[in-house]
Amino acid sequence: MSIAAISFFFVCGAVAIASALITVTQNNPIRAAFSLLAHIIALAGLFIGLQGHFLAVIQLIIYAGVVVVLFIFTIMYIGPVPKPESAGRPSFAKLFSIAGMVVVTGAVTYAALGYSPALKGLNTCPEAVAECGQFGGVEAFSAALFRGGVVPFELISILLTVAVVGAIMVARGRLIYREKPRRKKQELSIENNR
Amino acid sequence: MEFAVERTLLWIVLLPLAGAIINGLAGRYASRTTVHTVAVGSVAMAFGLALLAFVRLYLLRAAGEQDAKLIYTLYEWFAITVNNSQVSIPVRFIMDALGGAMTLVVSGVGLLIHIYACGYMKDDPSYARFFSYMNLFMASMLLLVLASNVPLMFVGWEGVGLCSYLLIGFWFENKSYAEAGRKAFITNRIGDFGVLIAMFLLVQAVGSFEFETINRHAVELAGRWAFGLPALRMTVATVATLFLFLGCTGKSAQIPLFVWLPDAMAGPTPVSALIHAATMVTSGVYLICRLSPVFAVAPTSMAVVAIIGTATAFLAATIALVQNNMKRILAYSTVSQLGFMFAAAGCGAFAAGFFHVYTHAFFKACLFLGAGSVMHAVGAHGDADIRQLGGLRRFQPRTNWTFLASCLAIAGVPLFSGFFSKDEILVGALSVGDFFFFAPWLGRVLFAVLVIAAILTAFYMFRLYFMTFWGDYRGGPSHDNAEHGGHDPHESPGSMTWPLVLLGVGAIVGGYLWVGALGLLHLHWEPWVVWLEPSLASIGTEHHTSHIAWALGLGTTAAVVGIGIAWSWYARKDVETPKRLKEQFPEVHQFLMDKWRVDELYDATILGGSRRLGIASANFDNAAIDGLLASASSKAVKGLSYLFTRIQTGVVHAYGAIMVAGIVAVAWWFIFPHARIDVQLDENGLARNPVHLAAGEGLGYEYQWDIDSDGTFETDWQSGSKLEHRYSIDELKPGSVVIFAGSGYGVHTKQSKLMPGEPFHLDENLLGSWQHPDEYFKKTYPKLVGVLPKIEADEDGGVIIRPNGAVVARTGKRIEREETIRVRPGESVSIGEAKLTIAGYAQATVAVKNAFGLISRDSITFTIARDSGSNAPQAYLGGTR
Amino acid sequence: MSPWLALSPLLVVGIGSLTVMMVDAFSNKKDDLSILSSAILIAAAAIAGSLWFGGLPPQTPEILAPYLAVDAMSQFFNITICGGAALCAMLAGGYLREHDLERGDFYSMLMLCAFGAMVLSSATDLVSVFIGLETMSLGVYCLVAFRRGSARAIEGAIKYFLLGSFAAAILLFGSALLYGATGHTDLLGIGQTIRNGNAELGLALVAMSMLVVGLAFKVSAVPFHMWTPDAYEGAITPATAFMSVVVKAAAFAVMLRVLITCFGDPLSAGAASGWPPIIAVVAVVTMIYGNIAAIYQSNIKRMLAYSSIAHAGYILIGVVAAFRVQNTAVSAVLYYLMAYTVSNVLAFGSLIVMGTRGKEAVTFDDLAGAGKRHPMAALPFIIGMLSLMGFPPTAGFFGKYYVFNAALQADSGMHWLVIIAVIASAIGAFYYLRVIVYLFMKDPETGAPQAVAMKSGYVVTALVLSAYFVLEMGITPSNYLKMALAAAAGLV
Amino acid sequence: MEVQLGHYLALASIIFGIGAIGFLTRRNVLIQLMSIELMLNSVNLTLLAFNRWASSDHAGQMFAFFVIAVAAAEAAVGLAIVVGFFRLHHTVHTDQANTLKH
Repeated sequence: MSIAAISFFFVCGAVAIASALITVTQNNPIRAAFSLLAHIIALAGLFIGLQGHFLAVIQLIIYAGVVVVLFIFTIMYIGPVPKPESAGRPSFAKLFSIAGMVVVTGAVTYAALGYSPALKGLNTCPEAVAECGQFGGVEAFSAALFRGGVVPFELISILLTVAVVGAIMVARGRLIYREKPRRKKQELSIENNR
Repeated sequence: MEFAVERTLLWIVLLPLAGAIINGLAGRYASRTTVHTVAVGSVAMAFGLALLAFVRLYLLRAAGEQDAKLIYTLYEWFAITVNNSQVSIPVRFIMDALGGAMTLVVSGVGLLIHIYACGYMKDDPSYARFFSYMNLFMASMLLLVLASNVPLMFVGWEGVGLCSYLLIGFWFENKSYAEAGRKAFITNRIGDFGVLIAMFLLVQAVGSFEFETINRHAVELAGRWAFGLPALRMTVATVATLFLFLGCTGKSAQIPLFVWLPDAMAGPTPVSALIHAATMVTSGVYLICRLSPVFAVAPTSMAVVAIIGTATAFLAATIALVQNNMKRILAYSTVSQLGFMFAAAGCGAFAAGFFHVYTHAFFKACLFLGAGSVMHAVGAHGDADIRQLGGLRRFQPRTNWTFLASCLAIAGVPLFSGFFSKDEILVGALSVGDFFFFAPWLGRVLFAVLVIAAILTAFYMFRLYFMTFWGDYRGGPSHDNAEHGGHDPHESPGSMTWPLVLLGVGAIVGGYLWVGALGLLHLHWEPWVVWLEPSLASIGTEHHTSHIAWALGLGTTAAVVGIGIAWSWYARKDVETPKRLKEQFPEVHQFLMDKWRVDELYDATILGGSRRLGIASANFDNAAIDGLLASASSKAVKGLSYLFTRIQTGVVHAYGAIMVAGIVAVAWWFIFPHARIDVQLDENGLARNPVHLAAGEGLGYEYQWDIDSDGTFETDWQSGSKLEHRYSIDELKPGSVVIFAGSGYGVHTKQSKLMPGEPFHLDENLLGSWQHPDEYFKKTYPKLVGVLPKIEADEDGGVIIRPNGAVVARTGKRIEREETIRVRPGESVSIGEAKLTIAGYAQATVAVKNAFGLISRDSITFTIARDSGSNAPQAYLGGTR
Repeated sequence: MSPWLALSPLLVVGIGSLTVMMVDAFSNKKDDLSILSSAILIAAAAIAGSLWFGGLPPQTPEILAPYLAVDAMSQFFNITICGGAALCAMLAGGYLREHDLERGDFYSMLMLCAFGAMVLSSATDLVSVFIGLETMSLGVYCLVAFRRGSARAIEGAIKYFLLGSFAAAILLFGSALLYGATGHTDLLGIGQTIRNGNAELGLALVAMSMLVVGLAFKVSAVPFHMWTPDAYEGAITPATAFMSVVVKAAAFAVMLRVLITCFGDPLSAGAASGWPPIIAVVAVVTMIYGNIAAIYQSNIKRMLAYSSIAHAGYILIGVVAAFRVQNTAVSAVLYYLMAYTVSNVLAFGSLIVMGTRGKEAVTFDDLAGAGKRHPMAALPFIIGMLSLMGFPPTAGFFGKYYVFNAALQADSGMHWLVIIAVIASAIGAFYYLRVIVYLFMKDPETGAPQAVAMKSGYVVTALVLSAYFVLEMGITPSNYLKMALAAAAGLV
Repeated sequence: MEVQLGHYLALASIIFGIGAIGFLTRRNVLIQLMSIELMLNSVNLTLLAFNRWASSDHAGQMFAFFVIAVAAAEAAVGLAIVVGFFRLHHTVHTDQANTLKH
């Protein structure tokens, strides 16, 4: 493996981790969204390193082109959020969550590092074979997708319908602005607002 | 189509159900006449059909078919897989001798009470709802009685509980009534839990739910350890019957679940009479009789039943002494009488217990209905205080006479029905004898307590009677009642009094179905016992003439004493004493009239003590049982509920944190290895040499074994999770006592290091083996029964035994009483029928490594037996060191 | 017969939902949509039934086979899911009109969710599991948020959505690791690889823990249940009914498939270190927590939410038992799900009936005395409560009965589990009974709003149907158990 | 040195952990959604990595493809709910959603 490939991995990996960290720590959602974009691009780079050429493109188109844009639109729609997140002392629940997830993902990382690539009973496509050079490319991928994966592909269409109908169902319609969030102390026994 | 009598069994259940549905759905729109025509008509038809079926059954028996029963199978209800075979549960009704008798009682008394209710509930706005519930109750109760298998019976069992609950809360305008209903339901549910568990245990062991099959396999049940755990030292029969009895305590209001019944009197009086006196509450006794063969092979459970029954009989009677509310007295009296029934069943006198169910149905229903008639007369709504009544015999002659007859019956006055049943219960307790081999004196104690309870019964019943019907009318309940205010009490309408008369007649003559009680007079006409014989088990006790004489004598005395005291205190006081008497016997008069002396006498007698106990119990019942069991436990559950719901803070982050806790726990489970070591044991809880060890398996586990737990592993990491090893003497540790106790009792092992000087405690379940080596011994050394040898550990892993009078022998040679012997590891001695040996025990350890390279360990200790095949006295002895 | 016929229930529901959407766009009379959608769903259930009993196609199309199973079990779930969804659509027909929420997208979304649930319950590949799960979940999030002007609905939705997406991501990561550990994404292949010992076991263990977490979330097992009460309370009642019925059934279906097909080998399903012990612990905690927490509730929907948590606990006992006596246990779980479906529709439907516009019954106090005023409307409520309580002879009794029996058959070590379950269900009587107490034995406070029974043919139909099934499954349970057994045999 | 499969997996699980912790600690619902996207992305990376080392078929890549599609749908629905939430509460802080509890 060439030095270039190795350094490409490390650069992309470092960018991915750094931008992920920025995303989750940033107070300003716009900045978070942009660092998510950076993360996605870094990940696309890693995909190329993994011979996922087609997926790298898809990643850019869908994530960068759709998801991040959707986020930014929403952030713009909502406008500046009046109250920044309080920087008070972290609650027990948060510390516990952090510790728990660190332990769990640590275990996964530990298991992953001990993983031997020569998986028993699996055959890797040798790079010398001509078709294998195509692995992950548009042609090979779409052939696989439309030959073997057509059923989930069709199921995805229903999923997207759900997303469209659902988004309309929840977010369409009259805007009911209330000056103060409705917060009644006592139990609302009978509720009949539309 | 040919008329099949068997089919009537179905209709006996369906007719009241149809009545319930019709009245429940359409009753609101129908007239009162229609409603009670449907309700009473359906029950009357059911009674008629029951009579028909019973006659058929009787004819079959008369034709010589000893095991006659009517069976009607409707369809296969459901099937379950038990131990890899399908068990089919049909909807099947069966009427045998026991069920036939019970059906007649239920439908007959039910019919009378339905008729009574037409008058009693005349003015209630929810007339149709009431009768709908009542009919539903009849259907459930008849289903309970006629069901041929446990699940079907359970439908009825739950159904009667539901109806009872609905009817107790019928007058829900009063909040406490609804609470009472709920209490009844919850208490019953606790009992139902017992029935469900017992059901599962029985089907697991027998492979069928049919009562008949279960009864046939009763002996097998007694020979098998519950849950397959010899360590529990309880047989399936014992555990299952104990759980069943838990159900019975709930349904039949026994200690500790009796709290609901007195509160249940909140319901309308016909309900109290039908459900809470005559039928539903006796279903626990019925269930025990149904499964009597299983109970009969579980002496421990029988003892529990008898003790709880007797204690309830006594405790409830004492509480009844101090009550003033008519229905509450009757309620506690019911609890007490149910205690009598359970005492009888526990002593193996199933026929007597069930006979009391039958007589009790008459006189207690009559008493309740009489109380209802009184309340109706004086305008009391559910709570007639006897201190405000009196002299009603002038206004209500019919009620008076029937009430008196029933009081005489319940008190056990000779020749009234209660006399026969109570007498038989006392005989049963007295002659139970050796059946409770662990406590041969128990029967006599129970007898004594029951006699006292009988005195109390006679006393409080006649206190109730005299205060209500004798003396002068004290003006009725204090509350203003426009309808009754200023009026004198009046006799109730015919629809109410005629059932009273019929029940009263039953209370008088019902006992003659059992004339065997007069066996002393050489009358051998015992229709009841003969009739029930095929349905009930026998524990093989004999009724000696002396037992019968004692029971007869003390039972009658109890009735006379109780009534006499009540008469002298509550009847005499109100009657104007003739002056002549006063002049002639001034001392006597002074004695009787002087309040202080009466009190002194009162205090001096057993009644005084009981009375104080009664007050204490009533307070305890109110404060502790009610407060603790009902109120505090529900508060505790509510408090727990409050605490539990606090984690539901409504904040997403808290939710996330709790999820993380779950994730960590699940990940921990899968990432860390779990070493678990098991050893194959024989049915006595001993391992056989060579020993088969097995470690818990898991994905990617490797195992390493340390056979003797000395810290060095004998094997390398290997993938096999099983190991077979023959232990040599060097790998064993000394100091385990193994006791083989006579066949059928299993083996008792004690695995411990036996510290020097530490006494060795014997397992109580094995006492029988220790004590009765043979009949010869019992006869020769009767005084030695009950003595145990003294066993202590010594310094070198053995034990020191001092016979202390027990039969201890080594190699066939009896050890003398005061001698002390040392039993070394590897040696054995016999004690009575049991054999005691000092065996070696071994400890094995396994280490487990999983795919992550994490390691965990587990050890197990076990005693080793040498031979697999034969039972008893061949323990592996570890040799003499 | 074309092998593609096997897909027809799925296609009917999918195309049906689009049809409903079209009709919605061009029609003003929205409550007809209730008839239309429930008719389509019932038709799909009927097709599934006739496919099943008329003989399944001999082979599944090659492209379909790896992703969706067309075995007896999937047809069973098609019937249950479509039936449950149809009943919920009927409930919505009455509810939406009464509460002035008539919007047709509810029905199309309901059907799309049912589609997702059907995919999920017959998924045999991690890909189709994930797609089915997301189709169903995303739809249900929207159903919860349906009353978009209500703060409570949106709040329930946002909590459900956030936690649900988190759980889905964990499940997905587990799936990815499982793919890495075995080289397969189809459940059967994964199972075989693990059984043959060719899998990378460290990764497989981690994957197993993540899949267990993700599945436990969907069935709302403690401690992954936190969303349940909030989402149930916030959603409109027909949507709550849908969640408790369809979503739960599909989640258990996929749980059974994944645990038994992927991790059914004796080591993964071992009594010492596999999934059965941890699921058993989860079941115990779930039963106890659900039952006890329900006691404190004053809101009936919330109470039913905790009750559904408790029921998930009972069902999990059956799932645990499947590691030893697969057929008995799986059939018990299937029967339970069917019984739970009809009982719960009955309970929620009765709650809907007990409220008209502006007087929707939500708390126990709202119900005070309603049984006396509207006895006919209270009757189904009682039957539903008795069934949920496990009262014989109702469907709920046999559901519990079979599950407990399966547990007893599985392993003598599971006796304690059954004893705890029986005690827990005894506690359950407390709060189910409370409904009956309020219906019949309480009078409303003076001046308090009184629930008035709704008059709606749709809701009444749904109630009559579900009450019929609740009673029939209690009176002749063996027919349904045979059905469940036949379906369970389909699971390899 | 070689870039091994283990390196990719370690990278993916670190990103997954960052996403999870972000989800669990942030109150801004938009950032929580982005954290979920991070988690899904790390799954994609895992899938591709495995597929690269066992490239006899495209199973992993196909799975990743579907994950991307689902992620987009999830974002759409999630953001719709966020908009609905914002309309009522004028905030995107999830701690404000706490009327349903106990």
